[in-house]
Amino acid sequence: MFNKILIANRGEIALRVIRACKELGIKTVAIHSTADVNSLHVKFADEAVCIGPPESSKSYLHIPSIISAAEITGADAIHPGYGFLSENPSLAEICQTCGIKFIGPTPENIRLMGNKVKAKNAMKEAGVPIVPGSPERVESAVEAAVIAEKIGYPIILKASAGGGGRGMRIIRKKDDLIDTFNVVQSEASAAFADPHIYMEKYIERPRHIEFQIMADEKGNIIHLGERDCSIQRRHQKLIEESPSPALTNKLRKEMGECAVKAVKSIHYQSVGTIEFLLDGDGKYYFIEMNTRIQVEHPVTEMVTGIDLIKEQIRIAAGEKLKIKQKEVNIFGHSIECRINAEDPDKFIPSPGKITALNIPGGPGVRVDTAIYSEYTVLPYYDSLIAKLIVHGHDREDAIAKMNRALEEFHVEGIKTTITFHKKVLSHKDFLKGEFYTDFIDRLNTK
Amino acid sequence: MFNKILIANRGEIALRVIRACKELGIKTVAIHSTADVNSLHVKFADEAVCIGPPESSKSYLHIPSIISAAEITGADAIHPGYGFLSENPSLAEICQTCGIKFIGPTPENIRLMGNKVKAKNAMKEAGVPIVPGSPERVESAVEAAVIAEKIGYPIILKASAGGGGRGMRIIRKKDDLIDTFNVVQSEASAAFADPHIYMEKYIERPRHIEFQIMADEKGNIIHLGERDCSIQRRHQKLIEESPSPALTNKLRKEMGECAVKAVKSIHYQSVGTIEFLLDGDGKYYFIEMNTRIQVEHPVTEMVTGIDLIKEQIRIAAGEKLKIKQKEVNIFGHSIECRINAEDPDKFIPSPGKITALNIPGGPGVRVDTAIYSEYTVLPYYDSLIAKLIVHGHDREDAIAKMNRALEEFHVEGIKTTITFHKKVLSHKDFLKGEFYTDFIDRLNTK
Amino acid sequence: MDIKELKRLVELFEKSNISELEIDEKGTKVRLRKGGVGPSEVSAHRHITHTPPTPHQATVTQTKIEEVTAGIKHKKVIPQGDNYVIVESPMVGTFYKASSEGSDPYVKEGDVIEKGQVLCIVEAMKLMNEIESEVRGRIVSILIENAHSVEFGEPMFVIEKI
Amino acid sequence: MDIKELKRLVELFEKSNISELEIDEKGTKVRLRKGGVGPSEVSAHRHITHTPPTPHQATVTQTKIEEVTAGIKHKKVIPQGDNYVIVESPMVGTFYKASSEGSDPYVKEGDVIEKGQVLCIVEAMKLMNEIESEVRGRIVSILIENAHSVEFGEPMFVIEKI
Repeated sequence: MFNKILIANRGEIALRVIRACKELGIKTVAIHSTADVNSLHVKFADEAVCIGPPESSKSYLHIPSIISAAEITGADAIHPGYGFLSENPSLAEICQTCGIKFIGPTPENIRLMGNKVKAKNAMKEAGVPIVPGSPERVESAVEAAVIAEKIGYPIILKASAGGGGRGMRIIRKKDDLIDTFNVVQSEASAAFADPHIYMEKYIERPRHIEFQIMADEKGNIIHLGERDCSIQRRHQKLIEESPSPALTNKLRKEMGECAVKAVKSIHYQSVGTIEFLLDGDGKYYFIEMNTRIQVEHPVTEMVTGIDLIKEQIRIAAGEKLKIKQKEVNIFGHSIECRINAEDPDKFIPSPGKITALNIPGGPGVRVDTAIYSEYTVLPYYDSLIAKLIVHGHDREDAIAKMNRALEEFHVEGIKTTITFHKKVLSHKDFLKGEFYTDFIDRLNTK
Repeated sequence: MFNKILIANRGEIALRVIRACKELGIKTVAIHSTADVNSLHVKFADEAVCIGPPESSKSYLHIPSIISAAEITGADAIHPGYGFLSENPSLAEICQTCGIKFIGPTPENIRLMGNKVKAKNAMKEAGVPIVPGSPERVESAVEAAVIAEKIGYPIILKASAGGGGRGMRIIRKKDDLIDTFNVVQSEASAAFADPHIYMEKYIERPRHIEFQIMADEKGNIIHLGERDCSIQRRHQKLIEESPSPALTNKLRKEMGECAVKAVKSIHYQSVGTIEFLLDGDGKYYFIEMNTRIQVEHPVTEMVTGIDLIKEQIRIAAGEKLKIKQKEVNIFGHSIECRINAEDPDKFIPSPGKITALNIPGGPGVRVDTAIYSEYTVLPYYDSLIAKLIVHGHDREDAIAKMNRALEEFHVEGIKTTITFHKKVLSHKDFLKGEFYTDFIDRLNTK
Repeated sequence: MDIKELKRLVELFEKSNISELEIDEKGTKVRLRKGGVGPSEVSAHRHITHTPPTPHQATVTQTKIEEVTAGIKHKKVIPQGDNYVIVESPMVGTFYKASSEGSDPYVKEGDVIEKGQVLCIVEAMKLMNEIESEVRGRIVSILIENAHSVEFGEPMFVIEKI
Repeated sequence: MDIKELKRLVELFEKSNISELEIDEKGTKVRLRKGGVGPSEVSAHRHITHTPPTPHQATVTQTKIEEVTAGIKHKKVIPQGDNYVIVESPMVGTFYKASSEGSDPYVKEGDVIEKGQVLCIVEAMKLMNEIESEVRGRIVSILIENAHSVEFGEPMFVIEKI
């Protein structure tokens, strides 16, 4: 096992890793920018090193400073957390060169899954379903019609140069294809000065379902069930839960085995997540893989009783997985609300000093946070200030717990998304478990 | 189910009950003294009523005020918490008269188990082992010798009028009996002006093991395993854990069945606790029953996943127990440290304003508390300010979690027992699980 | 209000034992306060910082008031000073103006009352507790409505000593 | 209210024992307060509240210092004033006084140095970064020992400008 781990991160995830290390008897080194000198990760680590000014590019993203900090403190491993350098293959590579263990997958794993096209191709080869579509460019309406026939309607046409919802059109039946194709093509020319378009199967009312996997360096791989992360705004997850109200045991088993197959095919090592889109017919499609620990990992910890950070560290230390797939059990239901320092209506960041704070407690409530009363939320970094996680007997119980915990959660001096979460938690579609990735758009347009 | 519950208590247990009510969708009424107007139980309840001045006898112990508060707010049930009126048969009786449900056992249950002599006799009749001893008075050394022969050495002689460890003598063999008997008798005459003495079997290196039971109004009774509360100072528990490191599965089953037999014999209804002394040979003796929820109930909740307060409320509402004995499973290990506003060496109360506060969080950590930064710990009431509870895979993991949580727990402005707990948690006998009710006395004399 | 008027007001205020005075007359607002701004401001401020807003703020406002002894949930002004006696409820219960429905109330605003005269009844657990005046004086205001509940320490009457 | 009136008002206020005065007249608002104890007390107090003592206070004292920019873990006194220039480490790494073991140090205390002269080396990831002086001056003190680590922003030299 490692003697000393440097945590190349800040905020709640840095504190989360420090807690795991303390419980494992491993010494910790916090790094920080000059702005973060009063942060809890700095206070609770065994050692702390200031590595740069507030700007992330010169501190938390600056590899030479991080490696240098590891060298002067004698750390034998680096935990990257999430965000920042956690999916940067260079850091993983430089760690190898310097004889410091990177607590995560191999540089090759990161590089492959970091490239969307290569990742999809690798998954396709491994027999993992991906969203059916055309090659990168469809030349004509006729070609489009042929492909559409193969993948089935509805389809979506997208301008290759487009983005952010512009230059996109859904086609539900063959008759509309040629006209719409021409419209999108001219739109694309006009808007992006590039007439090229491609097409994909259009997934109606998709849910974002991701599977947590753990793979050791000896080729043992298991999955720990899914997380439903469909409540998201502009691809930012806001509420996650496990298990998903949309999965049957049969589908869970099938998708889980598919996720294991996916990571096996690339000889993945460490914890990681396979993300799928799930449609209303129980068909699922690989979208991407996260080669790191995720913000929402606690919901899986709550329902499986497995500490993912400790497992990640053990795997990096070369230990064999102690648990087998058939020993993984899901108990009850867990929900996480991400509390952001943001305006709850417009989601505009709201940094500033916290003048009063009450953090919820009691049975079934877990809070992962690095804030405290009088702490100043800095404008330089992510607006996530706390993760409120509950565990209940079933989904209804978990929702009741989340409601009472949200009521107890008071942060004054800055705006937070607490009121937003209260709104979602009382929405009838959420209560029924019938929600899709467009839930928040629909909520806001109503 | 109840519509509105009045909580006849304060501090963390009042908040604990409010949380359970919120999750069950029941409205709550907090009562408070004038000194407690800024307490969290007042802030988080749906309604709050000031019932008297700071002195408990005129507020939290004043039955007419409590009943009056229930009447003016239309509460249909009263939860007494622990301490205060929780084991007062009059409150239970008056509630019956006023048509308010007392959330606890019947007045008869409380009265019987509240009388030590009657309780022991009832248990003896039911076939529950009690500490063997003499009648209330032993007249002569000869009579003492006859009784000692029956119950076996070692025995302990106690002055009937004595107390607090004075006028007590342990006798290990027959030869010493007559001399010692005469010594104790003269000591008793001299010290207490009362020569009467009685005797009991002396339990060497006893552990305090208590079983949590749940009994509905339909006669269904189950136990939820034990709590080891041997770490106590002058009969005040300081650290509790479940399961006990001293119990085998076989002994747990046997003692659990005995506890169920005990409560069955008195037709007990509600949650409750049977306390045993356990000696080094696996022999156990009933000492008393607590006819209420206990401070240390969370450790049982953590290892069974059962919410004891909710179950207590459901039982009072006439619901049948949903869980059967064979469905009760113990997962992992839980420890609770009672954080008191006391000097950690001398245990002298340390009321005052909390000037800074950091409450631990993260996985496996639960904190039940009603304090907040700038809260003033009042001199009028109990010094318990927080319960720090952890849950780990096994005892070692739980201890590691408790250590790191204690490190994160900072309370400034007053003295607390946090440093005391750190000392216990690193003591070799505690780590080995080899400790008895004299642990703290030995710790302090070393 | 000119400066002379204001000066007289300040003098009056200083001599009085009033601690705070606020006047709002025809668009002119004057606010005076005595003593210890610091501490009282601090405590006011602190009060905010460590008092998370509560779900029952609207229904039980009495718990939000600074004065710990008084559950002032009514909007009536309570005059302060040695001349005034506030009669607080000695128990939690129900306030009754009269001995029974239909009877005349024990006292009305403006009444002159004797020491020992019954002011009202506070009922707790079916016991009718007669509350007597401890002073001779005039009833300035009755703060609780008939058959409404009172908490311990809640002001019920303001009596001007005479 | 003109400035003269205001002046008289202030005088009145100063002489009185009123601690706070607020006037809102026809859109003109005046608010006077004495002392200003309140705010400073509050903030001083707050500072204490949010800094839980840390387990590594002894080893990493630099994180406890008020000055955010300087990781002052050494006991040497750092003189302040326009005359002095503090040379801080631009990166985290290892401090070397000389270009190699056995060589003479780049500078010693008391040395007069030119602008652009190399003061030391900070090694990070095997890269030897020469740190140059930005001013002409005299080395008052060298704050780091040879081959010891420096953090970003940590003071290394005090130079007196000449």
